[in-house]
Order: sequence, then structure tokens, then C-alpha cells
Amino acid sequence: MNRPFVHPYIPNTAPDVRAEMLDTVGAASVEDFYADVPADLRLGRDLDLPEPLVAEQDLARHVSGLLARNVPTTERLSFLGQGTYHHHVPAVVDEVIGRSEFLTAYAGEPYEDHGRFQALWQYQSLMGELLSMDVVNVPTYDGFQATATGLAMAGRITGRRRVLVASDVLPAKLSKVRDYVRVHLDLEFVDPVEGTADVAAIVARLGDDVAAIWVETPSRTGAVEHRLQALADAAHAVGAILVVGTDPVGYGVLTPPAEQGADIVCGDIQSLGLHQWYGGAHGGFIAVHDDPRFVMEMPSRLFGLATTDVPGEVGFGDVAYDRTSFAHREEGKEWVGTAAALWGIAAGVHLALMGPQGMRELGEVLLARTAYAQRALGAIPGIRLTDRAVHLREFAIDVAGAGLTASGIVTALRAEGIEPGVPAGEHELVVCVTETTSQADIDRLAAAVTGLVAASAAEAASTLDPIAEPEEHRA
Amino acid sequence: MNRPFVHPYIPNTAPDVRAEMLDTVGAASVEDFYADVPADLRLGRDLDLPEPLVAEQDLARHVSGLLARNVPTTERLSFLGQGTYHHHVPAVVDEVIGRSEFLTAYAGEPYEDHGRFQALWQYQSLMGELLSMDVVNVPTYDGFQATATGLAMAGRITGRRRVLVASDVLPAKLSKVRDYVRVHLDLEFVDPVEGTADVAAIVARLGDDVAAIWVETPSRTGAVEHRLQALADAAHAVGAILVVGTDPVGYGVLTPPAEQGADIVCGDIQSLGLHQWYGGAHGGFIAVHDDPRFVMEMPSRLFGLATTDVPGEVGFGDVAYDRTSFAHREEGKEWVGTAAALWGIAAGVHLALMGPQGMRELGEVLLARTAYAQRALGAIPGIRLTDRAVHLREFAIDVAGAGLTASGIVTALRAEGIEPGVPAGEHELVVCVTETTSQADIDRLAAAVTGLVAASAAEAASTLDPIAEPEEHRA
Amino acid sequence: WDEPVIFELSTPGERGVLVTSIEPGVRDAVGDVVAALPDGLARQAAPALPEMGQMRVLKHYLRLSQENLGADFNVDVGQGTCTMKYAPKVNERLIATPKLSAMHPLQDPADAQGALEIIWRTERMLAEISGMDEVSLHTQGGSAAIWANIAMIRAYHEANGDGEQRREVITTIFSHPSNAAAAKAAGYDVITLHPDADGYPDLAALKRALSPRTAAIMVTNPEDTGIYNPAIREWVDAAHAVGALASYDQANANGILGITRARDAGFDVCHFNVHKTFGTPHGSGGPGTGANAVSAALAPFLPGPRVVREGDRYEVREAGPQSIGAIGPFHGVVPNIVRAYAWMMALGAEGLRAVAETAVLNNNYLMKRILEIPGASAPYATGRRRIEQVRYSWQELFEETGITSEEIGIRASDFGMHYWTSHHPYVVPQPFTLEPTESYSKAELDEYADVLAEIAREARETPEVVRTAPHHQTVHHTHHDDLDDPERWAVTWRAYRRKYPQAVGA
Amino acid sequence: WDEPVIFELSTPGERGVLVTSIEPGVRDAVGDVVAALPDGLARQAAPALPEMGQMRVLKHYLRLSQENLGADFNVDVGQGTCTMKYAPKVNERLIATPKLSAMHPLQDPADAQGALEIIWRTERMLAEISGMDEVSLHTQGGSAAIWANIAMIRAYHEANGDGEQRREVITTIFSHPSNAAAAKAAGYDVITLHPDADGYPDLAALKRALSPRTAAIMVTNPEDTGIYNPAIREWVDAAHAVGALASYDQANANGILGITRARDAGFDVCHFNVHKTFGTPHGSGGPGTGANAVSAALAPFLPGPRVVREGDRYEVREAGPQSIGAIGPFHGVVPNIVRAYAWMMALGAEGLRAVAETAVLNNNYLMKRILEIPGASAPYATGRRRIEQVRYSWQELFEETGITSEEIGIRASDFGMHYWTSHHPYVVPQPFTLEPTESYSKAELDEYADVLAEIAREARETPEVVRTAPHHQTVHHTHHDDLDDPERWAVTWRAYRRKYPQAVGA
Repeated sequence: MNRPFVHPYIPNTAPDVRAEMLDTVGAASVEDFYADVPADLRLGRDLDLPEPLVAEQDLARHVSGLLARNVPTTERLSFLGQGTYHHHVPAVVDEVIGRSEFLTAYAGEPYEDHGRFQALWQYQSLMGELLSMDVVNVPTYDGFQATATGLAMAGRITGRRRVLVASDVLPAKLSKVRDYVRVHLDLEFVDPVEGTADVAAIVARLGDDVAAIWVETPSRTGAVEHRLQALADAAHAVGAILVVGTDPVGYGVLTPPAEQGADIVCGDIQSLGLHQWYGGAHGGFIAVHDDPRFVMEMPSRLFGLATTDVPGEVGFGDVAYDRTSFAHREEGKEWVGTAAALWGIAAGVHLALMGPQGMRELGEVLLARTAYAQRALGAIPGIRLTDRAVHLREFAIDVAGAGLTASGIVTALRAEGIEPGVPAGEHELVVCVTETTSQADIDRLAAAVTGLVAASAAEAASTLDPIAEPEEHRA
Repeated sequence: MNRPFVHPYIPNTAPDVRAEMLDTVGAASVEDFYADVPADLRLGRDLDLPEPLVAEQDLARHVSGLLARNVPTTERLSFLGQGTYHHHVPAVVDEVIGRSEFLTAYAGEPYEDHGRFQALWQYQSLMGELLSMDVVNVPTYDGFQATATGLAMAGRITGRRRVLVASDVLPAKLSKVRDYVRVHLDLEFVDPVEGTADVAAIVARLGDDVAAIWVETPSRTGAVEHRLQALADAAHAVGAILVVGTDPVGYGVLTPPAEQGADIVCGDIQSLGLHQWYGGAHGGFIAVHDDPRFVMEMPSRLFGLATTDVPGEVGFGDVAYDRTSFAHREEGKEWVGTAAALWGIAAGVHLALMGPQGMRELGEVLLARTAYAQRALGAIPGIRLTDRAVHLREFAIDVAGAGLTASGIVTALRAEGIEPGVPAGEHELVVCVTETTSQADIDRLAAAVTGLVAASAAEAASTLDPIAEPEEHRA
Repeated sequence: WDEPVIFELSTPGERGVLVTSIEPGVRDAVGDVVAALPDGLARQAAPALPEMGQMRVLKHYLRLSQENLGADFNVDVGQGTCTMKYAPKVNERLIATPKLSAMHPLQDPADAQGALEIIWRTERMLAEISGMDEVSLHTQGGSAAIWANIAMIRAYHEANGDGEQRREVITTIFSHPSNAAAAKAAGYDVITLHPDADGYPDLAALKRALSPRTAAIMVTNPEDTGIYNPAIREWVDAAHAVGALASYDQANANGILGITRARDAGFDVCHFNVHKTFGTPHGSGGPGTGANAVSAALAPFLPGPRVVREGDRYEVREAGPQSIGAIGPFHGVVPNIVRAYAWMMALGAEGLRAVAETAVLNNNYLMKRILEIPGASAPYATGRRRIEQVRYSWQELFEETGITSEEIGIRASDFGMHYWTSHHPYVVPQPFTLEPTESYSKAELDEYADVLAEIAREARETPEVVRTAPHHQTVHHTHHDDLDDPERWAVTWRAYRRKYPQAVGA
Repeated sequence: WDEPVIFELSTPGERGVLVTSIEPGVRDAVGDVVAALPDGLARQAAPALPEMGQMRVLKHYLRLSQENLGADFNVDVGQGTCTMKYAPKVNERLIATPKLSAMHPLQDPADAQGALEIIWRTERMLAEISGMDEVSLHTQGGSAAIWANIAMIRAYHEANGDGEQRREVITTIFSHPSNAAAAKAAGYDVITLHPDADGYPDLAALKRALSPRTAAIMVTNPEDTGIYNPAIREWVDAAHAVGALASYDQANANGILGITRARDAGFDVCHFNVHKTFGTPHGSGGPGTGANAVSAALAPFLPGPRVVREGDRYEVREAGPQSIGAIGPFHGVVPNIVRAYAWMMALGAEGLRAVAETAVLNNNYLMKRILEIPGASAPYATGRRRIEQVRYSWQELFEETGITSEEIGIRASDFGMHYWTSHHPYVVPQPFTLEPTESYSKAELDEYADVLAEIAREARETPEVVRTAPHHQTVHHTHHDDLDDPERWAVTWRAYRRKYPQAVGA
């Protein structure tokens, strides 16, 4: 078609206006504006891209058609976790973060963006209550980044390099943290015992060259650390810092790490009001006590409350902006950029809706369903729980005794519409339950696994010597 | 459970507050407030309702589970129309009417609800441009009501009872109109010829006791009336009123009835930016010229623009509020109540987005696709178009010649995921295409119908005398 | 914002959304369809719609939205009779699926089992709530349901051969005006009864008005005063005694859910404003949803189509021979039906009763707070409790200060509060009607009462502030007289340009 | 609105949302799980979160939203460097489906073909747009992508045995601060180059700074001044000549889409701020999305996991041995990736070029309008065109009136306009940076320029009005000094209560 290209997203493609504007600035064509781009760098052809779908209806049909090829967890029975969790998101959360005012804002100032400042300050405050800490950042990207930065902070504060890693850490998270801090810190791993920290072994390795003990709770397998205070005391005795990576979802019922001596508490807020989004909706929090030594090492923005010219009125602004790379480039602490503010607003709304009672009930449901699922699966012959710690939401089973592999279970159960968990090694399967996983769902998983175990046993029997091994020996 | 019933929707179920309020008003319990309700009328038991799902996540799972049993037209190839149409709804339309400010407002005054008044006044104005008329109402329920009221207005204006019905009318619409006006008006049917009005027959029956000629365009079968001016002239010659029921979707390219002499133009706005909603999203417009004889007979609210204390500023308010039943109960014109304001806002946004060029292109696409579908189906042996009128969006085919029934086609094609149209009588099938129906979609329907015809022919042949009838005789 | 009328934002050539193209294959087959139109059918001058980029249209309407005070934003107790309550956001999320919005009403019922089951279940729940036998959700709003009530009554009497004889409908002045208006539209003469001195419906007056000419009584209870008619059964009995039917406008049902039921008082037919009592958003004035509930005797007259259950399947049944037929298209306002279903399922029997009891508690609490304001009064039924709302009066304040209820309402908007002044006919002088529903906390009710108290104080001390309101709105005191003059009213931009050429030319 | 801090709205006992109950069967099996917790693990005092009904929480946040000026509401050209453009609403609708939001990243890839294909296709389009060989959308924002750039560069040099030797990164003062900051975080010494007198990057200075110690140059082009470095290929060649890599921050790509490409100038690695250039909403400051595009030599170092195409299927491949590994969880900010995909598909090659050309036209048009305002200037490159933005200066106005750029920005908010004053370091005095993008019409650009002209007039004629702004905001001049004092700052309500007990007690 020869008609001019006019696009709804680009008002000044309207030909008359375009000509008028060129005329106003005295340009013959838009080519004039590119005078500084050397001819040999000019592309000189159209980009080789798919045919566009300029009519909205055609675009919608195309994209929806692609997405229709996804089969979401609403149509599968999912026991997947390992960093992204399926929690219920109250509708009010989505309503608030879907508001154009929040969704499309960016970096406005405290006056015209008063609402954004207040919403994020409230997020900080609500998280502060949940975590019993006085300082919480505007969210960074995710729990990976938050923990990497938390450790880096510990390094800067102490001027030391050694970090004792007390817990099982999610492999991807460890990958991130390791690459992020390796110039500044050395990670040393102290194997956990029964899912939680080997306090004695850690104490034995502590010294005045240790920057931090790093605890993850819940750990990679969902184990809840129950000896934080001992670790904190030991760390503090040598001037080291206790950095706790955690998921805040349990602190309606669990004691927050700050009340057990943690100095830096960090983690991910995806569990607090964010959908799974194929792993694409994470935000990182870093919480510290109100101690300038710690606060001044935080790279993220921190919003603060302040008085105004009107008595009794409160306004908001940036706390200690000079910490940041916005202010001082490489002299700032790490860097700050577009991260996850909207998710922070979401988490704030979520906590406001849940209230103390809701968070308590949620914590209880999670503990109860986890324990129930552990019993249901652990009771299957040949399957055992990998440890005896308290678990929140996730736990691992070892399926070797049933003659199965973790990936074999996954493959078999996917055919039944079940995602039974995430394999970790040949025989370990990490299973996740949340408040959206009902008793019936867990029972269905247990039945399906029982079926596999039985089939495996039958197959084993058929390939064994006619006189089968006694059952007892195989458990 | 014995704990008090506290519900998120009802803040004052919180026990302490509840007790405090009862105390303040000096009531022993809420029973005090029902002193006027006689004991023998008291229910005295709980309502027998399903167990509630007070946790939002449980409610969502239940309702979504029910809705998951629906298979929408995005997963079927639909040629269904007959009152509800599948047009593309631009996302901005949904965004605007999803705004809490519009969605949850009701009957506020022009000051605090300035936005609602302006948005609806703009809807009236945009419809006015599309229809070339100066007065358009705040939407009534739907096109059925709009047309019933349009005819009732004609009766009141002329003081006459006879109405000549010139077109094929949708049966449900006719049912509504007939029951609505039967105390005041007598409907007389003048059969159309080749889909459109039999002008000569109508003229022959006109007289000074005729209140109105009622034309539907597009008609029940999508036929576009092309002799409106002649009907208008004839009606006006005897003091009768030309009432045109229509769908506004075509007036980017078709001449609006007002420019061909129509006095009252009415219909449904579902085609202008509303989803199908299982038939649950309709709004009725009634448009007249700026003549107080007509305006004062309109029962709906009419918003008008007015000056304010600030020079140059415009405000809004109700035009001639004293017409309405709000003001004068049974002395008002018919009645007015909660109708379809939000859909009016939607239609306004839609027209603003489409603009003159968009409405023109849409009209062209509809005419072209309709004509294409007519050709594709009409070319199938044994199938013929029921008339030779210009059609917009819908048309009827007669399938008798192919040895098929309309319902038989529907049943057969549903098995292939196709809704081929709506049966109207044994052999007539009304087929609908819109801008969302692509050429490929139409071709698929034609191929499927061709297959049925061939199968029918084969079956007929196999049950016939071994010497089959020549093909020519059966076309 | 000072957002202009949209037509002033047009720039030639801009586009808001593009339409899909006609495929070459279609174009080749059909040619130029516009050129081929019969004489006169092709539009000559394009409609003068604005030409705007998509973002500018969006910005315009988003700004307008911010100039609107939705119920989500204020303590919306000032729209008495409207039952402004929380419309839960989860319901908006639940309906926002193609599995509802992209359903066509004539699809194979096998493909619509979810929608049909929800309609059916909602009807059954409303049958239990009303005590009636059958329910239809076919109508599009409360007044449409009132129309259906009278249309069924008319058909019933006609079916019994009484159509010619029964030409009168009796209602009360504090029942919704649509009862009178719809009866009139159906061809009936309307008799309107006024209350007794205490504001209670006057049974003696009813008995005087009833006769063999009476087709029906059509009453609300509690009435818009919040007063429950304790003799309601006697009213119904008296109507039945002359062969008339009794029709119950349950627009004000919010305070009596689970407490007392229409059928228990003997009514033959009733309706609910589903969008009010059952928590669907009010949509700036619709779409609403009506529910018609009837006794078995009236069931054959219900509008159609109906949803029926057959075994564990749900089917659509066309209206039967005695049905009044379609009132509107298909199954009514389906998105609202699903919302109402979800609302009821979130509450259950205990929750619905908590709704009623809390609405009534809130109302009586607010009444106490309002009556503490000098100049405010609650006419009728002095010293008695009310059900879910109260029609108050500023008559004393008006006599003292000359400030009208309407002026107070406009001033209230400066405090971010709704307050509805239209309570035609003004039987109660300087009226205002507050209905707090169950959705507001004590703190919010206190906030509302404080605002009215403050305005009443202003009316005495600085009346000009009230009289010249609004002061904090995007628009200022508007000259509404223009709107009653055919020479000056402007219902569309077209008309405005014609009547005010100098204003538009500016 | 004058909406309080949320903690002040709490009423004991109210609930915002209820949690599902523990089934009796579960409770029977596991008992009281809280009581069974090890010593010290059960929280003693409940967190002091507010207790609020659902509607009150909603109302609170809706009111806060109205106190926020989203990009949809204003002519958002004042946030230079941020590429504020229209984020199409259709994309919000498209992603709002459980088929995306309810996907778990570890599901069977066979169940995630739609998501994987969109990621793959988006990467391929960005490869074409940048000219690079491979693209990863794994990172969560622009600065995260910058981190990935330097992490890949570090890994590359280490793989080549150069890790110890190459300890320096060179950047320019008008490149985004994160280039310097991320390099520092990765352990590099940072050398920052200043422009020549005309504002053009100084090639001679670069050559002086380059050495065998140089790991990389990390530059933006056009820089935040809107000036395109015409010698960019010489810069890259000079870096390569000493064995350094060249990293291109394409945050400012909006004006050169389809005009010139990173790889064509010889860059080894580049990144896009997908949320800026490719039209995703900015979310009040995130989530963003970064794209890292690299030459084949750098491809093994890309972060993981990666999406790969195998035949007509899409699979997930874990990061390879040379990869820098995960930067964040899984596949990055998937909703933004789908939005960006839809945005690109709505435009195509012709559309992207129209984006660039129109953004540049708008910028040069606005520059003409701004330079007509007395007191405003555009330092550097006098008389030349700019690409997509300009860093202006109010220095003349400041010298004349004492009004600062920050004061003008605050006053602009009274006119409903954003204007960002943070352009550290203040190399340009009294800076303001305007980037009009392609999304605004001429009328809107004129409106914006008129506002600045009006404020400049005020600065001369009624400077107090400017100095005491804001006047029309919900909040007034705020004492930001409090926020730099550890004794007075209050990052949470907890801290506020502790530090200001008298204020909270009120």
C-alpha cells in the first residue's frame, strides 16, 4: 500500500502534522537529524522482522494464540517450588498494581508522586513489622540480588573476606551470589546436619577474619533453621555479621530472624501477593536495624517520612540519597536502577489485607499442609524424608528405596497431569505445597506415587529370582 | 467453630466495634432493630444455602472451576449473531470501564461526578455524529427496549395506534416490543420483498391513523434497507413517524437513517465496544432530532452541557429532568432506572478510538466479508441465499435444496468445533460474519458445509434408485 | 484536570486503533463493496468523530475517571435507596475471562454449562432468600424487573379473563417511582397512598382503595424511609381478598436478608435489585440486574428464555405459551449474575444475615449520630428504630439559615463525599436519605457524620461558603437552568456547535 | 485526598482477606503444628500489621493511586533518559491470563511452548535490531543487564587468561551511572572520560586512557545529552586495538531503531532497557527487563538458563560451563517480555523506524520550542540536531532570578507535569533533560513547552510562587533535610514511632 504509515501508538505519524513539524524546525526530512551518524554505520535497509500486526485485533489473536499453547498450573496439579511459589493473590492486590497511576509511573518526585512514595514507604513499614526490623529497602530485583548484596554489605562493613555458608542454598541463587561477590568474598560451605546448620562445625571455623555467617531459612529443601540465636551469638562474638536469607511468608507464625540476632535479613517477596508469572515476578528485600553502619551500605533507594510546611502533615523523600550510584556513580554502593517497585507495592497491599491474623493463619496452614504432605509421602514404602527438620512449604524425599528416580517420577506423573516436584540429584525430589494445595491434592499425589512404587516393585519382582527378597530388607 | 463471624466485606463484624456500636445506640442486640417485623413473619432459621466459601482463594477456585466448563467462541469458530455480535473490543475500552471510578459510581451529582457526566455526554455526542442526529439518550437497557420506547413515543406524539412493520424483526425483539406496546399500539406486518421493505404495499396501507412505520435495518437476516427516504416521505405525508431500528456499526460507510428522513432512530450499542458476555452486555440508544415534541417524550435521562460561574468552563446536568419518572412517577414518560450507563461510556471510548476512518474501514470490512461469505456459501450446490438485498454482517441461506436441515447442519458442524449459524425455521440458517471472521474462517465453514452437502448427496444417491437423478435437477 | 470536551482534542490524520485489512482474496472476490452500494446508501460525509492517537484517548478518559467519585473512593452512604455497598474486586477478576466474556448466547448449551449452572444456582438461591417457587434473572435492572412484575400480573389477569375489569394498581408514595410508572406504561390507572401520621403505610387507606378493579398492589417494604410496614401481611391479605395480586419491590431488601421473606408475607411476585442488594458494581448507572421471584401460580408467566436443569445438565428452554416473553435479549446481564453468585457464595446464610444485621446496626448508629446534629431530623416513627436507611430532613436548618438540602449536598462534595439530593416528590421537606449498608466501618460512619455536622455549622456561621459551593471540584457552580430550555439545551456536541457557535469557535 | 498512613486506619478485629482453613483431616493427622515448633521458633508477639476490612484497604490504595501521576496521565517528557512512552493497554490485557500468570517456571517445557516461543522470538528480533548473534532476556532491568555485560566481560578475560591484567573499565560521564557502578562492583577500577568542548565524546582522551590494563569501554550512544558520537566506530576500534572489549549501553536506543546497530559499529556486547525502548510500563520503578546481546565470541558467557529451539519445539537449556550463570531466577521478567514482544509485533520494521524517526522529530521540535524560552539553553553541540533527548540548562534563568531547576520542576507539578531534577553529577548546571519519545502529539509537546515558558515567566515576575511550590499537590513543601540525618530519618513506621513518639501519639 502506498498510503502513509500512521500508527495509533505514534500520533505524529499523521502526515500533515509531521510536515508541519519538520517545517517548524527547518528540516527537509528526518534524515537531517541523523547527520552525526556516519553513513557507513547506517543500516540502509529495513530490519528483517516478522510482518507486523498493526490492527489490534490481529495482534491480540496472534499473541493469545501463542499463549494458548501454555498449560498453566491451574490446569495441572503442581507441587513445584524452588524459588517461585503458587500462593493465592488477593484480587485487591492486582487491582491496585493494575491502576494506570502506579503501573505507568516511573521516577517522579515526592510531590506529584506522593502516592507512590507513600505506598512504597508503607511497604517498607509493613515488611518492617513482619520482620521486626526498622529499615527495609525499596525492592531490588529479587532474593538472589538481595542476598548477594546483603553479603557484600557484610564484607564492606567488616572489611573481611570469609563467609561461612551454613545452609543448603538453591543452586541458581548460589550461582548468582558466587559470581556477584567472588571478587570481594570467599564462600566456605559447612554442610548442614538434618537439614539445618551444623552449629558446632560453624563455631569451629569462625574467626576474626569471618565477615558473615550466611543462613538460608527455609533452606533449599524447605528446612526451617531453629538455632539462629546460637549462630548469631557466635558470629557476634568474633565481630561477624549474621546474614539470613529467607522467605517472609512464614513470619506470621515463626519468630523473625531479627528477634534471634540476625543483622541483615534478605530474601524474595514473590510469596507476598505475586503470581508465578513463569518465574518472572520477583522482588528482593534487604532489612537491617536502624544503624547507620548498615544503612549507609545499602545500595537501594530507601524512602523516608518527613515533616512538611503544614503542621501535622507528612511527606516522603529519599533517605541518604548520597549512598546511591545515582548520586555518585562508582563511588556509590554497588548500583541502583529500575528494579521491582510495583511488586513492592503489591506486597504491601497483600500484607495490609492479610493483617496479623491472616499471616498467622497462612503460616499455620503452610506448616500443617507441609507436615501432612511429609507424612503422606513418607509413609509410602521405599520413600523417605531426607531430614527431620521442621519444614515450611517444601521438603525433599529420597525415592531410591522404591527403585525409582526423581526424574522418572516426574515423567510418569506428568502424564497424569501432575507436576510432582523438582528433582535434585538422581533420587531426591523436592516437593512443594502451599495454601492452594488442598488435602485432596496431596492425597492425589500420594496415591499416584504409591501407584508408581507398586508398579516398580512389581516390575522388580518380576525380574528378580522367583523367590522374592523379603519386603523388610528393601525398606 | 465457635469464634465470631468476621467477614472481610463487613468491617463491623469485628466483635469489639460491634459491641461498642450497640452500646452507643442503646440496643441490647440487633434484634431490637427488627421490632416492627412481626414474629410470625420472621424466618426463624438459617437460609438453606450452600456452604459459603469465605476464603477468597476457595471462592475463586469454585467460580473459576464452574466457568472452566464454558467453551467460548475463542475456542470455537462461531458464525453466531442474531442480536449479539463478536466484534473486537479495543483494550482501551476495557481499561476505561474497568476503572473503579466509573465501575463503582452510581448516581452522583454533576459536581463530584463530573467525569461520568462528561463521559456520557460525549457518548451522546459521538453517537450523534455517527447517526447525524442532535439528541441521543443516556443508554436504556438494550435495543429491544429502545425500539419499544421509540414506537411508544411515536404513539404518544401522534396520538394514533397503527404501526406498520416493514421489516423482518428478530423474534425475541418482536416479543418484547409487542408485549410492551400492545395496550397503546397495534402492530401490522407488511411482508418484505427480497429482504427489504415492500414500499408500495406500505404506501397502500398508510393513512392518517398510522402512528409510525417501523423499519429494521439491518433486518433479522442482515438485509440493509435501501429505500428509507421513500418510506419517510410516505410516512410524513400522512403525519406518521418513521422509526428505524438499527445497529450503528455500519454508519462509517452507510448513510445514516436521519439523512434519509428517519424521525426516531434506535437500536443496540453492543456492537460498539462490548464483548458478547453470553448475551449480557446490551445498551439501547434512542436518537431524535432536536425537536421538543420528540425530546419531551423520551423517558431516559439526557445529559446536557451548560455554562458555569467560570467563563469558558462547561458543566453538565440533566436536560428536562421533569420528563422522567424520577421526577413525576406515573406522570413521567414510561420510566427510568438503572440501565446501561457503563456500556454507554464504553461505546463512547470505542467511537473515539475508531474515529471516522476506523468506522469507515470497519464498515467496509463487514460489507466485504459478508459478501464474500454469501458467495462462498451460495456457491455450494443446493444452497441458496434467501434474498438479493445488500447485507451487513448477517445473511440467511436456504439449505433445503441440499437435502439438509438447518438444525442438522448445526449439529453436524458443532462436532467439528464450528457454530455455523442460527437456524430460523427448518431450512433457513442465519450466518454471521464480523471483522473477527477471517477469509480463512469463512473458507473453513464453506468447506465444512460442502462436505455435508456432498455426504447428503451421497447418502441420497445410495438410497435412491440405482440410476441417480441428474445433478442439475437437484440444484 | 481541566480536560476539554473530546472533540477539541482531534488532530486530522491521527488514529486510535486500526481495523484489520480486507484480505486480497476477499477483495478480489467481491470488488469495491462501497461503490457497489445502491443509490444513496453510501455515506457521503464521514461522521465528524474525533481523530486521536490511542494514548490521548486513554489519557482523556483516565483523567475523566479521576474527576468521578466512585463508590470505591468515598464513604458512599449518601445515596440512600441505592444500597451502595462493596462490590468485591475478586468478582471482577473472576468474570474477566474469555470463558465468560467471549461466550455467545446461542452457543451449544453443552459448551455453556458453566454459565448455565451459575444462572440456575443463583436463581435457586434467590428462591430460598425470597421464599418463592421460581426465579428469573432475565431482566436488566430493577425497574425492568418491576415492568416484568406488572407485565406478569397483566398476563395473569388476562389469562383468568379479568384483564378488562382490573384496571387499577395501588402503590405507596415511599415506594420506588418505577412501580407507579411501569404500571402506567402497562396501561393501568395508578392510585398512590400516603402514609399515616407516623409514617407507617396506612392499612385503612389501602382497604378504601381496593376494589374488584384492583389488579395489584405494588409496594416496597421497608419503604424508602427505612420504616418496615408491620401490617404487611394484612396488606397482602386485603389485596388477595379482592382478587388482586400483591407485588413486592424488594429494592430495600438489604436489611432483611435471612430475617423475613416475601413469600412468608403472602406476596405473589417480588423482585430484587440484584446489583444493589447482591453486591455488583453500579457502573455509573448500570448495567443492573433484576430478579423476578414468583409463586407457583405465577411461574408460567415468567419472562423467558429460562435455564432448566435436566439431570446433571443445564439446558435453555424457550418461553412457554403463557410467558410474557422476552423483556430483553437472552439471559439478562450475565456478568452481573456471576458477580452476584460469587458474592452470595462468599457469604452464605450466616454471611447474608450478618449483612442484614450489620446494615441495620450501621443505620441505627448513623441515625444516632445524625440526630445529634442541630437542624437535622428524622420525620415519622419518632423514637423507633429503622431498618436499613432513614429519610432525614434539614427543614429546621433551612428555616434557620435558608440553606437547602441541595446546597448541603453540593458542599458535601467538597469533603469528598457523595450526597444525593433527588428525592422527588418532596413529601419530606429538605430531604436527605442515608443508607450506610454493611460495607462501612464505624470510623467511616463517624467521618461522614462529622462532615455533615461541619457543614451544618458552616450553614449557621459561614453560609456563603455553603451557598457558593462547590469549591474543590473540577467544575464550578453550573447553570442548570439552561438545561430546561429547548432553545438552550445541548444534548450533543452537534447541537452545541449549532446553538453556541461563538463558544465553539473560540 | 488527605489519606493517612495505613497504620492509622487499623481497627482491631477487622479482616481484609481470609485464608483457607486447615482441613479436619489434615489437622487430625498433624496436630497443632505451632505448638510443636522447637523452642523459640514460634513467634510470640504478632506482627503489628494493620487490621482493616477489605474495602478500606482498597480505598486507601486507590486514593494513593490518585495521588500519583502515572505516565498515562500527563505529558511525560520531563523524565529524560527514561524513555517514557505509551505502554499499550492491549498488552496488559494479553498478559492478564492464567496461561501466563499461573505458569511455573519449572513446568514441563511441553506445557510452556507459548511462553518459550515468545521468549525465543523476542530474542531473535532483538538480535536483528542490534545486529548481534545471540540475545538473552534473563536480566531484570537495565542496570542488571549492565552488570551482566561486565560479568561476561570479566569471565571472557578470565577465560583468556587476562583476568589479572585487565583491571580497568573506561566510561563517559554522560553514560548511565550504573556502567561505572557495576564495573566497580565487579572489582574494576573505573576511568570516567569527559566530553570535548562541544559535548562530543573525546576520542583523544579515550586513546590516552586505553592500555593493556583496560578490560572494556562501557559507553552510551547517543549519550544522555542526545548527542550521537560520530566517531563511535573509532572508539570501538581503539578499544579492540588494546585487547579490550566494547560494551554498548543502549538505554538511549529509541532514536536509532532501524537506523544503526550496535554490531555494525563493532561492539562485542550491548544491552537494551527493554522496559524503556520496547514499551513496557515502568511500574513505579520496576520491574524492568534487560536484554543482553552479544557477538558469537561472547555467546558462551551469556547468563542462563537459555531458551533454545529444537525443530519446532522450544526447550530450556541450563547455562553452559562458560556462562556467568544465573543473574536472577529463571527466564527474567516474563510479563515484560511478552509485552515487549507484542509491542514489537504491533510495529514491525516500518513501525520501529517510525518510532525512531518520530522520537527524533519530536525531540528536535521540542528543542526549538524550549530554546525560544528566555533563560533556557542547550549546552554543547550548538546549532546541531540532537537524537532523542536534550539535556538543557536553566543556568541563565538561575543567574537572573535565583530560581533553580529543582524549583522549576516542583512548580511544574502544579501544572500536572512530571519533570525530573536528578541529573547527578551536575556537569551541566541547573540541568533538565527532556525526552519526548514518539508517544506525544505536537499539541502535547506544545502544551509542555508552554508550561515551562509560563514558569520561566513566573520566575522573573513572581518568583515567590515558584519558590514556595508545590501549591496544588496533596502534600506541601517537605523537609528533606530530615532524611539525611540518622537521628531523624524514619524508613518504617516502627522507626517513626520510636523516633517521633509525640507525633504518633497525637
